[in-house]
This record gives sequence, C-alpha cells and structure tokens, in this order.
Amino acid sequence: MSAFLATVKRDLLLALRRKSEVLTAVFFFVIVTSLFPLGIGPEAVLLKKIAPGILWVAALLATLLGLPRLFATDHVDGTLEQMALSPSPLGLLVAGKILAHWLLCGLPLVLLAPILGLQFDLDASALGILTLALLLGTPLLSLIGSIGAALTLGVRGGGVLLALLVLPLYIPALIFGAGAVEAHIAGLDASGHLSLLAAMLALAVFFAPWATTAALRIALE
Amino acid sequence: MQWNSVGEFFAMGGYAFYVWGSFGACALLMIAEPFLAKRRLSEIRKSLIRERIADELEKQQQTP
Amino acid sequence: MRQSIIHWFRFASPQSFYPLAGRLIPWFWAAAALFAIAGLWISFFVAPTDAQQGEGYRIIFVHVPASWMSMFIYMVMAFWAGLGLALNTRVSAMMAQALAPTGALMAALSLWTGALWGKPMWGAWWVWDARLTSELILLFLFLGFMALQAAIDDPRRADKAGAILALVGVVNIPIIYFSVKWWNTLHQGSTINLNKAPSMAQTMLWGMLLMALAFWMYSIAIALVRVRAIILERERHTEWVKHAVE
Amino acid sequence: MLNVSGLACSRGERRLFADVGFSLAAGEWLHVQGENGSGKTSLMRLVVGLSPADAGEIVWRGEQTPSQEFRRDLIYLGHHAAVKEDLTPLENLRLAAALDGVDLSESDALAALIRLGLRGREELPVRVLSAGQKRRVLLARLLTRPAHLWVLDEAFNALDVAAVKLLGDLIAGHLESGGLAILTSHQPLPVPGGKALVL
Repeated sequence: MSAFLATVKRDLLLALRRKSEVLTAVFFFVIVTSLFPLGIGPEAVLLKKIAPGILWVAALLATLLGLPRLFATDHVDGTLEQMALSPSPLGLLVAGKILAHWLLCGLPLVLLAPILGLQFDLDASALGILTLALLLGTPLLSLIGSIGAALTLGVRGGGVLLALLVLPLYIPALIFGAGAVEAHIAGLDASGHLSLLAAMLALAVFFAPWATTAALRIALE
Repeated sequence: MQWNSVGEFFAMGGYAFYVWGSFGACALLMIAEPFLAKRRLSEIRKSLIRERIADELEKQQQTP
Repeated sequence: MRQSIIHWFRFASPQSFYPLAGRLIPWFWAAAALFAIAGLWISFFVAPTDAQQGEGYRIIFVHVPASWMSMFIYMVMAFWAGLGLALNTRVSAMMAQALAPTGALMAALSLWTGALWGKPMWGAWWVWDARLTSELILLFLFLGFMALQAAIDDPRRADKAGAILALVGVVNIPIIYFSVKWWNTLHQGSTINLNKAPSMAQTMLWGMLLMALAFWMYSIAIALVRVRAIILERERHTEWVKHAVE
Repeated sequence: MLNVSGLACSRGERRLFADVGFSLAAGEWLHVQGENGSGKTSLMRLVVGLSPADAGEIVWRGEQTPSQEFRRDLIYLGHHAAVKEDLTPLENLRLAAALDGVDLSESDALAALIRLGLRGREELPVRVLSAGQKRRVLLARLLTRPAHLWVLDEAFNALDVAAVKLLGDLIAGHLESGGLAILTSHQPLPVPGGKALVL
C-alpha cells in the first residue's frame, strides 16, 4: 500500500514541478465549453438543452489530452522499466499512476463543472447531478484511457491512435453521464444513470489496472 | 414468382437504386477483397521465389 | 486425450497450418458460392413482396447477414487473439490479424446497406438507431485494432497489444450496445426496427439464413487466404518457407 | 544461486544468440562481452525478466523467474538515466525506494549520495547535473536498496576515473559479502576475478 501512495505522491510532485502541463487540460475544458455558446448563440433554452452533452464531451477530450503523457515520460527516462522490475506489484504502481492522473486531470474538471454549468443556465439541482455524474465518470475515463495509453506507448503516431482506440470505449460513460443530467432536467429520476455509471466504474477499477499492466509489460519487451 | 418481366425485376418496384446499390456494393467489395488478398499472397510468393533464384545464382558464382 | 491434444497443437504451427489452409480454401469458396446462389434465389424469386415496404425490404438479405458477421467476426477475432496471448501460439495471432479487415468490411457493408435501407423507409440516410450506432462503433473498434497492429513494428509485440485491445473490446461491446440502446429509447428514436420490420415470413428467414451462411463461408475462405500470406511474410527466413513455394 | 540454460533470443527475424547458459554462485560475477549489436543488452533484459526468451530458462534460488522474490533480490541498472529530471537527487532516491516498498530514511539517503560524491547537489534538480553526476545518482541506489543480484549494463560508461574506482570498490564489496553481479562492457573492468561470457 505504501508503494501505491508513493506513486501517487511522486506523480503529484512531478506535476507540481511542471504546472503548465496540468493546466493545459483544465484551460482546454474551460475554453471549449465557453466557445459553444459563442458558436450557437445565447438562447437560454437551447443552451440548457445541450449543456450536459457539451460539458461531457469537453471533459472527455480534456482527459484525453493528458493521457499520452501518463506513461510516456516514465518510459523515455527508464523509470517505467525500474517500476516493472520493482519488488512491488506493477499493478499497484499503475493504479497509483492512474489515481494521480485523475487527481490532476479529472478532479479539477469535476470542481469546475458547476461553475461552467452556470454559463448554460443550469439550476442548482442540475449542477449537483452534473458534478456527481462527473465525479463517477471522470475516474472511469482515466481508467479506460490508461489501457489505451499503455497500448500506444512508444508507438508511431501514438496520440492520434490513442484517440481512435479510447474514444469508442468512452461512449457508455458519455451516454450515462450526460444522460443523468438530461434526465434530471426533463424531470425524470437520474439515479438509474448514476448507478449504472457507478457499476461501470466498479468494473473498471478491477479490470483496467490489470489490462494496463499487461499492456505495459508488452510495451517494455 | 412475382416478376412479369425482366424490366420489372430490375426496377424493384421503384426501389432499384437502393436494392441494387446494396447488393451491388456487397458484390463489388466481396469480389475485390479476395482479389486483393490473392494478390498479397502471390506477391510474397514471387518475392520468395526471387530470393531462391538469387540464392542459386550466388552459389553458381561461388563455384565456377 | 493426451494424443489428441498433441495432434491439435501440430496444426498450431505455421508450417503445418499453411498447407492445410491451402487444401481447405477451395471447399470454403465452393460452399460460399452454393449458399450465395441458393440465398439469392430465395431473396429475389421466392420471397414475396412485402405489404408495407414493397421490394425495398429485400435489402435485409444482405444487411442482416453483414451485421451478424461483423459482430461474429469480432468475437472470433478476440477469441483467436486471446488464445494467442494465453498459449503463445503464433497461428492464432495471425488468424486474428487476418480476420480484422474482413470484419471491418462487414461492418462497413452493414452501415452502407443500412443507409440505403433507411433512406426510402425513414426518409434519411442516417438515423441514430441503436443498431446502426452500435455498428458504427464496431467499425471504429475494428479500425483501431488494425491501426494499432500496423503501428507496431515488432510483429510479436503487435500481436500481444492487439490481443489486449480485442479482449477489452469484447468486454465493452455488450456495455456499448446496451448503453446505446438505452440512449435510443430515452430519446424516442425510430420506431421501425430494421430486423423485425416485415412480419418475418418463413421464406425470408430461410433466405437470410442461407445468405448468412454464404457470408460465413466467404469470411472463412478469405481469412484463410490472408493468413497464408501473413504466414509467408512473417516466416520468410525459415527453412520450410523456402521449400513451401515451388 | 543463479542458473541460466539454453537461452535463445531473436530480434525481429534475426537470431541474436542461442543456447546461452551460465551459472553463478554467491560471490561470483559474470562479465558479458561482445561487439556492438551482439545482444549484450538483450541478454541482460532477458535475465532480469523484462523480455521473454524464445527458449531456455532462468532459475534463481531453485525457482523459475520472473517472480516477486526474484525482483526483491534484484537491482538492474540499464542504459537509461532512470531518474526524474525535475526532482532532486534526494527526492529521486527516496521515492525510488518508496516505490520498491523500502523505507529509506533521509540520513541514509544523504549518506549514499555523499558516498557517490554528490555533496552539495542533493537539493538541485537532476536536470542541471552533468551526465556523469546523473549516473552517480542512479548508482546511489546500489547502496540504498539491499539486493543480492546486481545486473549492471554498461555501468562504467560516462564515469570519470574516481567514479570508476568507486563503482569497482562497491562491486568488490558486494561480492565479498556474498552478492552476485552480471556486468557488460567491451573494456576491461576494474573488478578482480569473474567468469567471462562472450556473445
């Protein structure tokens, strides 16, 4: 367990030394969501209707932005190799890295979403559902994304390939995440969406680090 | 048999474009794909035969 | 028991699989042609005109088999890839690689015929119907698998990475399918369903079944042709390959 | 303790080596020699368990590798710097130990860095250090992480005379206390004894 926490600490410390890389994803999220009203027009009814979709798609792309770096820098400088040979299970270290990625690229989006939601005229309860859905959904995005990041490690044109591999797998998270807010706005119960999102998260917590570890060992061969 | 003439058959009750577009695309691609796969196979075969000929020529030159 | 296991593993080596595939291919082509002739006969000359959709419904005789095959091929591809990963048998990984383009082709055909069906029936080339959307995502999964394998130079690493991706895809396909379906019903999409649209007459079912069999035999034959090419490409520096081509 | 037999490796379609075998007992070391591209690094990666071998087996203390026990006994230092440029030598050393599940006190880490001649550079980011100094940060792990088997690939590269002597002494001390080492190099090494393996 200490090795897990050490990995989280290490990646957070590294991000602290290179703040710009973390801020890129957050700025991207803020700017993209702010561009949509400018492109579509300030009609409150329409904006309210498309808000969940826009916020979720922006969150999806912002998470994707940080993914190529998840393992690439450690791969280049050889520290990933040391992790693979460490007495601690690689899966544990990988889980730590995924958690750090979520803390850096996912959690800021969750915290910013209610503020950005105000731009789209969402009321307080809808903002609450949006935040809750993102809280369940963004770790899922980090977990699934880590598999893609490991598979495309050190591969030609890795960034574009990563998007092609990962985005289709993100669709269920998008559907249920945005669906929860939409259902709530339409006056329906959002708990079904949220519990399905939670179920997928539980599934991913078990399988994604395992698949990522297997992919990393292959990439290091 | 619901067709009274060849023309009627090809007209497909007004849906000719859609029906023949679907069946035609399937036929076209399912003829093209084996053709491409066979060409891939024959290309690697040719290259292997070329290599064997080169091997033999090399041997002949070494033992005049 | 032990004997038979060894017997099967013998065909898992490229050297013995190559001639075996060569002998099997003509049979599968012949079967594909026979099923296709029978299937086409039923689809155009036996199956009656549909009361609601006229002759346009005949598209299902290629649309449904293409959809079935695209999903089935993904499963089979993932099975071979997983087997290759678990047992380290080279031929199974090559088999997975050989199936992917055909799977993508089937998904593309399913989308194309779906669009040509949709235009006269729904008045639009594309509707966000659950099946069509899932099929589109399936096409992306095939393309991702092919792109990943193409991007990795070392064939053994490409096999293993592709296998993990295929297995992750297999876990995800049902989740994707049900999520898309749920999304579709929530948004009150089309009420006409492609697959059970006409009251399924017995002859139609037969036609579809025969066409599906034709597509199936075709897929096996083409995959075997391609796997033979892959075997030669990858094993070209071994002794047996030098003697395999005369 | 370490028995390697029948090892074979190919890169792409080219066979690098086949039927390589050796065994090492406590206190022994192996010098892997060979020209550029003869497969020295590939052999190292096979032995530590990063790459799978085409054939052959590697047995450590009577058990097949790779295993968690084997990794506990192993330190592998390869071509890579394997240090984070944005962290200080001290942070690098302590975090690497924490990742390995080893509790390393600050004073022990400092002592190791001073032994490697990095006094005064403990708090600088590694990126401002020279190549040789970066290498020394990595070599400090030999002092902070207890391990029986040292696998060092071209460890003497980029080191000055003093550091070469220091590393030689470290290896000699490790062997004396019953450790094992596998070293690659195309030059003579400042370590006495040793079996030779030419690829």
